[in-house]
Amino acid sequence: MTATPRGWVRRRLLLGAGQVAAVPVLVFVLTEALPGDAAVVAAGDDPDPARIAALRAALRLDRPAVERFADWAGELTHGELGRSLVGGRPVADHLTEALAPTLLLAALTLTLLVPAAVGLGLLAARREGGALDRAVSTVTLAVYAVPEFALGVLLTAVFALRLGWLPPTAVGGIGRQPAALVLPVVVLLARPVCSTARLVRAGLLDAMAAPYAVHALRCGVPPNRVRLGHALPNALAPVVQHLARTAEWLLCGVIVAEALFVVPGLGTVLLDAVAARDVPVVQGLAVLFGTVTVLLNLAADLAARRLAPRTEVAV
Amino acid sequence: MSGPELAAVDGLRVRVGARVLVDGVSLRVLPGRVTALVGPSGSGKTTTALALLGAYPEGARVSGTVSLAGAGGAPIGHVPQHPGTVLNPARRVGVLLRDLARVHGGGPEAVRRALRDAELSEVDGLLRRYPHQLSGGQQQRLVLAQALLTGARVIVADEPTTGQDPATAHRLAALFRRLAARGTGLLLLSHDLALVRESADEVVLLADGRAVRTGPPDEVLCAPARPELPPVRPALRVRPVMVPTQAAPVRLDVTGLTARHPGGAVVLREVGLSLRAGECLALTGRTGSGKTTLGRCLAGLHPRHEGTVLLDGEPLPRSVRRRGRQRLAAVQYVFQDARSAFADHRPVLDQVARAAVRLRGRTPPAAAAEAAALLAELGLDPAKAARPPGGLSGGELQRAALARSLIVGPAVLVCDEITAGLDADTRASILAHLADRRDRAGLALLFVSHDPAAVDALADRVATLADGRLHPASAAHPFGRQGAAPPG
Amino acid sequence: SAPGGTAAADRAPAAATPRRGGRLRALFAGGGADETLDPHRVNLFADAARAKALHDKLADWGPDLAAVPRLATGWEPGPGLDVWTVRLREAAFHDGRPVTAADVLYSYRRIADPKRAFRARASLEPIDLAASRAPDPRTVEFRLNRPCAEFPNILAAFGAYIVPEGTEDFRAPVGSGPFSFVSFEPGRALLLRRFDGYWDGAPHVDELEILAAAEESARANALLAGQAEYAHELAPATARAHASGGRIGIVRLRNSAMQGFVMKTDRPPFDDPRVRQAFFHLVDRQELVDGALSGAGEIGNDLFGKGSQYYPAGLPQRTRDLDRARALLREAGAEGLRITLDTSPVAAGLVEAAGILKDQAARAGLTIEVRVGSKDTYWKDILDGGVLASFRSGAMPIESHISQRLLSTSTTNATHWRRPDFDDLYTQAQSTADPVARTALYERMQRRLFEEGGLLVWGFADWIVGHAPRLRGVAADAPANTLDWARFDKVWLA
Amino acid sequence: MRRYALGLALVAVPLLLALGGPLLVGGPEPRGVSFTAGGGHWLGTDFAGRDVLRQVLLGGRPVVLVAVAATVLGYALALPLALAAALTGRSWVEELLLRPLDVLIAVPALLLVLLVATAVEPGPAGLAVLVGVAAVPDIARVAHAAAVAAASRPVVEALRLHGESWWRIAFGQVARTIRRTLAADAGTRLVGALYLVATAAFLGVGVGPDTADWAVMVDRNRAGLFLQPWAVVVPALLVAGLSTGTNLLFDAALARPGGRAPGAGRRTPGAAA
Ligand SMILES: Nc1ncnc2c1ncn2[C@@H]1O[C@H](COP(=O)(O)OP(=O)(O)OP(=O)(O)O)[C@@H](O)[C@H]1O
Ligand SMILES: Nc1ncnc2c1ncn2[C@@H]1O[C@H](COP(=O)(O)OP(=O)(O)OP(=O)(O)O)[C@@H](O)[C@H]1O
Ligand SMILES: [Mg+2]
Ligand SMILES: [Mg+2]
Repeated sequence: MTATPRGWVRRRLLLGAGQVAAVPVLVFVLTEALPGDAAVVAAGDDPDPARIAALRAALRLDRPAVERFADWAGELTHGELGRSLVGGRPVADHLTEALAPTLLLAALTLTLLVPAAVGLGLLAARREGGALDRAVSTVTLAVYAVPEFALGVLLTAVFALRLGWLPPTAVGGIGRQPAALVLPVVVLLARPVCSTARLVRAGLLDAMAAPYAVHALRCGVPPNRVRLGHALPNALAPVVQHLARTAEWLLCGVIVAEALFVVPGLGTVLLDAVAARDVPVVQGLAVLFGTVTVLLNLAADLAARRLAPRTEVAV
Repeated sequence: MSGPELAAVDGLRVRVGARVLVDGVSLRVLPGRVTALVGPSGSGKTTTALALLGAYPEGARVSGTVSLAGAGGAPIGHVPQHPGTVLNPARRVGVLLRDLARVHGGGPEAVRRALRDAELSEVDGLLRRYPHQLSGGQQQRLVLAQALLTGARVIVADEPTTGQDPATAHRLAALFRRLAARGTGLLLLSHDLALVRESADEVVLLADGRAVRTGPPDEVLCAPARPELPPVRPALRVRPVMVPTQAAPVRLDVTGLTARHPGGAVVLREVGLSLRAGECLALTGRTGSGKTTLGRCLAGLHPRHEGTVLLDGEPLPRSVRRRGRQRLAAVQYVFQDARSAFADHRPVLDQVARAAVRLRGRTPPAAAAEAAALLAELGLDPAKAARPPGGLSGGELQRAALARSLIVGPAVLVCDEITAGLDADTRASILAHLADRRDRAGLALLFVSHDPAAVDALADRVATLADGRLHPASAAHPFGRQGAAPPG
Repeated sequence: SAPGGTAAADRAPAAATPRRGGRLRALFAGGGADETLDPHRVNLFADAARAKALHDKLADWGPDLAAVPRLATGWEPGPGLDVWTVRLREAAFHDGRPVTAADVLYSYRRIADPKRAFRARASLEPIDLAASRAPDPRTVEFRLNRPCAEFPNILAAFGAYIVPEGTEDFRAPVGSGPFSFVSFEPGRALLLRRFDGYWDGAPHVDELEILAAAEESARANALLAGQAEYAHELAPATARAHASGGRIGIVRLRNSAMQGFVMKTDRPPFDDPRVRQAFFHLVDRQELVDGALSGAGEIGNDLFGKGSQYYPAGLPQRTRDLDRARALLREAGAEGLRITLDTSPVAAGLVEAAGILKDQAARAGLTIEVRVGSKDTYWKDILDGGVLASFRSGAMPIESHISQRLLSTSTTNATHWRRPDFDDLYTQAQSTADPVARTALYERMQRRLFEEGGLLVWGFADWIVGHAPRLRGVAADAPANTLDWARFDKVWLA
Repeated sequence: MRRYALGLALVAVPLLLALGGPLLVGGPEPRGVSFTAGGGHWLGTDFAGRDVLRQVLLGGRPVVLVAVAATVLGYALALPLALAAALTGRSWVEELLLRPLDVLIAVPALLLVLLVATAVEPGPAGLAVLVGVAAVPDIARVAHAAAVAAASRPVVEALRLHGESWWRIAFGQVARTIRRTLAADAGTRLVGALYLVATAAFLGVGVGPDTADWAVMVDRNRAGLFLQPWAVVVPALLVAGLSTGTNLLFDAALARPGGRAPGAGRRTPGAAA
């Protein structure tokens, strides 16, 4: 890469701003493409045409799409995210309300995910094809193959209902029973742990086989230190990218877990908003997600560059 | 001052398939003594040495005993033949060294000492660099520094001076003596007989995997019938008079070439040179003076440079990517580190042949045949070349790398230290081959080398790189000015 | 019949002496972060439950969907059935103000305001609110646009709640209901306190908390683990799994949701009554109930409102008769027909039912192609689109069903059943004072629908409510949306 | 080959069922009550009162096809992109190739599938395409991150110098060097794709919520987990077998002989420790 890191970051931030701008447009187009609009959905099982028309007028949906988008964008430039079509509450309130639980879940999951995944990866990579490797791989993969909803139902049945160790849901708000976070976090962990650990393992096996790892061992560096200090960094670049995607998945709403354990976070808001054709809310989420993604990707790319310094490839 | 042996190999026999790599070799590493292992390329030096480290070729059947009794469990310092491959590309030099220091209970001071001993203290900003930001010789010395940091009582140095200029090599020899004086036992694998004479107490001469002679240097090296000594002045210096160099057209014309590295460090300043067809310009200079960089610039592998490079009067694109097949074929470069220029998984022979397929439009079979022939000419048994690079010795790989470039019939060839790892005979045959090409096919050679003998043997002119500038040097004392030049 | 009476009757089994106190936590499928407490905006069950805890209607529906007086003590029609005088009982709002005729008129006018497009507006349509008056604070005189014998139904209409005059802000609503407002987090929880001044007797529990949990398994788990005492709308499977365990009580609210298919009677192939009849005969209703409702319900007879007032229980129960169906199809020249059936996961069992009908029709030689549509816009889509579609409806009086769905003027006439003579029968019924004669008229209308209507009613789903064993007095004979459904002022925690 | 045994054993059953299953079933039978065991149904009935065994036999093909198709498509699109980005020395080309994907990323995969699938009724094939495309940015990022180091090795320079074609350099050298990482990613992505389909179905887009599809079955039958576990357990086990098996096969195929790590072509005790 020719660019110096700082210049590179600046350019990336500019590009990122462009992306954040592009996302709502994309999302707006997509939401417009959806059949029906907020009025139709609001009418529900009483789709009296006159009533729908009235609703449409009330929601000012009778104006051309471009105009509506322009208005929204105008408000955005004043830092305004607009108001929800359905309840009329400010979109910002929606987001901030839902953000708290989502952030909590994401933070907890990630802090557990990284050590767990790396640890498992290290274990599996100790001896390729060895009993430990097979055991770790098989178990994690088997768990990986169980979808969140099934896993959630299962864990709840055992730990909440049979044994009664944990509250099964966070109904009424997490504040009341923090223990209710355990199950969702576990469910959220189950699959990323596997996919991440697999990447760690793959990278480690390659790195450990590389001459420099062998040399480090010959120089009397203890094997574990070689794994952690010499091989792992080379293995991490793709892992970091994968972690960024996972983090984003966590931050942009984990619908199943939220529904199962009644943790109304961004995912729920997103789902409701799309279902209700509540365009302003969807747009608000788009902006939020866009920003989160851009920042995460930037961080990931920075880390990746640090971990995989490039030789001067001939341009 | 020889105490109980630190490490010993007894009747070592290493076989891969039908092939016997090492056949009943015995040697001992004694404290305070430097044991040199010499012998023609492919004679089994590296294999023997690695056996000492407990490493063997894939699927090898091994007999004999290796005892590290004296080493007392401490690691054995190892300076491998291809230093480039054993340096972690993702860690900064500083991290690599400090990590070792910490493991072996040393601090920053230990690191500094090791760097000083390994002649690296002058390289500015070394610790912040990544290994790939070092020159070949610097990498080699870096690995040596690592070996020193381990504080090993036994050090195995495999061709530790291939990348070093004579001055540095000389200092390294002194270092080895110092180490020995401190009671370390060294096993030195080298083709550099000067080095061996200077530093070795005992020499084991290998041939075809067998230890043919053992004893003090003078005895072993000066005894009659010494197949592996260089002919004092190869006959091939005699050149047909009918091709006066001056008359030949200018192939390569370089003016105002300035090259820098990402850090912004300028390595070459306003370098200018011109090469006529059938001419050989030898390029010497302290390690780290920018020889490789220059070669890479010409080859289009280092586009970050200004200045013009004309090939037959035509400007040459800066990057290989923008050079068409003709141009790629016309200007070729032989990598300093032959090992890392070959893909691990494919037979070397195929990789050599592939070049002919791509750049000369040969059919695969034809190319394979041609490659085999060429390798044979360079003294490398094609059967060996049918193995992936891991299965070839250092010197064999170097010849393979040369063949890979020669096979495309280049007009200009940049050779980067291609003789460093070769015994005198092999070297002689290679030089002969190059000279032949030069004279018959009018091949223009830029011959980067630290090896005076090779330079005398081949070069028409000699130029020396120092602090980024090119200094024409009288062919008489090509290395004369080096003491003066600041080390790179 | 007095509401208390019916309630008492149903609660016979659990008839221990009510205990006072405690907090009752009730779980409903919430409406997300956009929920409001505006009782006139009710749409979901959760909204209805919240509204009826905070507010009252003039009347409400008894188990048979007949109007039961609430805030109204009674109603008197004028001779032409187009003027109705309603007497209000002595009741007070949570802030102590009495409930007056003015409040009633204000609330109804607010509902009927065209700009707001409230759901209940359609139900109030017969009332001429401009002309209606309040002769004294406890009397309302409603003038109607046309005779309306079923006027009380209007007073019980879904969402027709009475709020204090002038109320616009419902962030901390004041009503006349059994519970008074404490706090509200949209999409999460609503906390209410007992209203001691409630005219129908103060509730037994001190506090009522209505919690939102969209996912059924979440509601079930929360109930099982004692995070709540009442869970609305459980899946039949859950009910069966835990009915015997004794960890929770299961209450099945019969006839809560009509399940069926709508056939567009004005376009091929269903413009031919024989094809419609063929469908009536080819369905195996029990298989549908078993498969789509997993047995939690009872079979229907192609008429709406089983078990409610005016339902012609005398009609023979239809059963599958494939020969008859094939014959009809042959007559209609509709053998081997290919039909697209619209459905959507908008409600439990719809898609399953569609799949089953597909198989059943195949046995009669028909090819049905199931098209799963978006659940968000489904009802709008099938109102005028397609020819055959899954359909369901919550409980409402048969009269409302007809007036909203089966008249030429009906706004949500999904079967496109437009028959002037049928309309006339309806009008006639509305202007018939004598109950007996009116019942006869309803019977005639429904026979007609039974013979050639466009609505294939294959079953009525139970609404399954789960409750903690210590929660007593949960009414069983209370279809969803009737008075005793989700009624928390008469239950208590033992 | 011993090291393939476990993987093969795990993959065999689901794969055979997926391919052969549909051939073994007859026409639809009358429904029973949902979530009942016995009654002529070996594995009981599912949420719609259908015979679970029959659903299992039918439900493999869509799963395998959609998942495999989606993953393959995702890679077919993403890998060349990633490699091109890694191999080009010009950073702006790199940005040009990769940044647009980030816009795609910023729309969460589920939302994307949700929106597009509701807008245009795709059907299984379309859904596979959709899921595949939705995966492109992720794959590209992981592959690129892994490829960058491999692409800047001297070997690649040598190949260029000897006029090797882009495809050979990209796939023969770079992709080959990072094949483990790619395999690990693809192996898990397979399952991811599969359940994205299921979740989409659960949300009412793509395949019908009552289609015979293992992933969908696991979801829709979970209500009856305690009445009739087979309806969930069997398909879940099959999917698990499929994913675990495939990945173990990948591992086995990529394993170095004896799982030993040759140090630059040399065997070393150290590396085996
Ligand atoms: N894995 C292998 N399989 C078969 N033959 C091998 C293998 N590794 C090395 N050899 C052969 O063994 C011989 C000795 O190799 P070795 O590297 O020890 O030679 P060397 O003395 O170090 O030569 P050089 O001076 O060129 O480094 C060479 O001819 C090489 O081709
Ligand atoms: N990527 C890089 N970034 C910064 N500095 C570099 C980089 N590569 C090489 N250098 C420095 O540039 C100088 C010239 O390197 P070069 O490899 O051309 O030396 P050389 O003459 O070939 O040395 P040797 O004889 O040891 O091979 C060295 O001092 C080296 O440290
Ligand atoms: Mg060697
Ligand atoms: Mg060099």
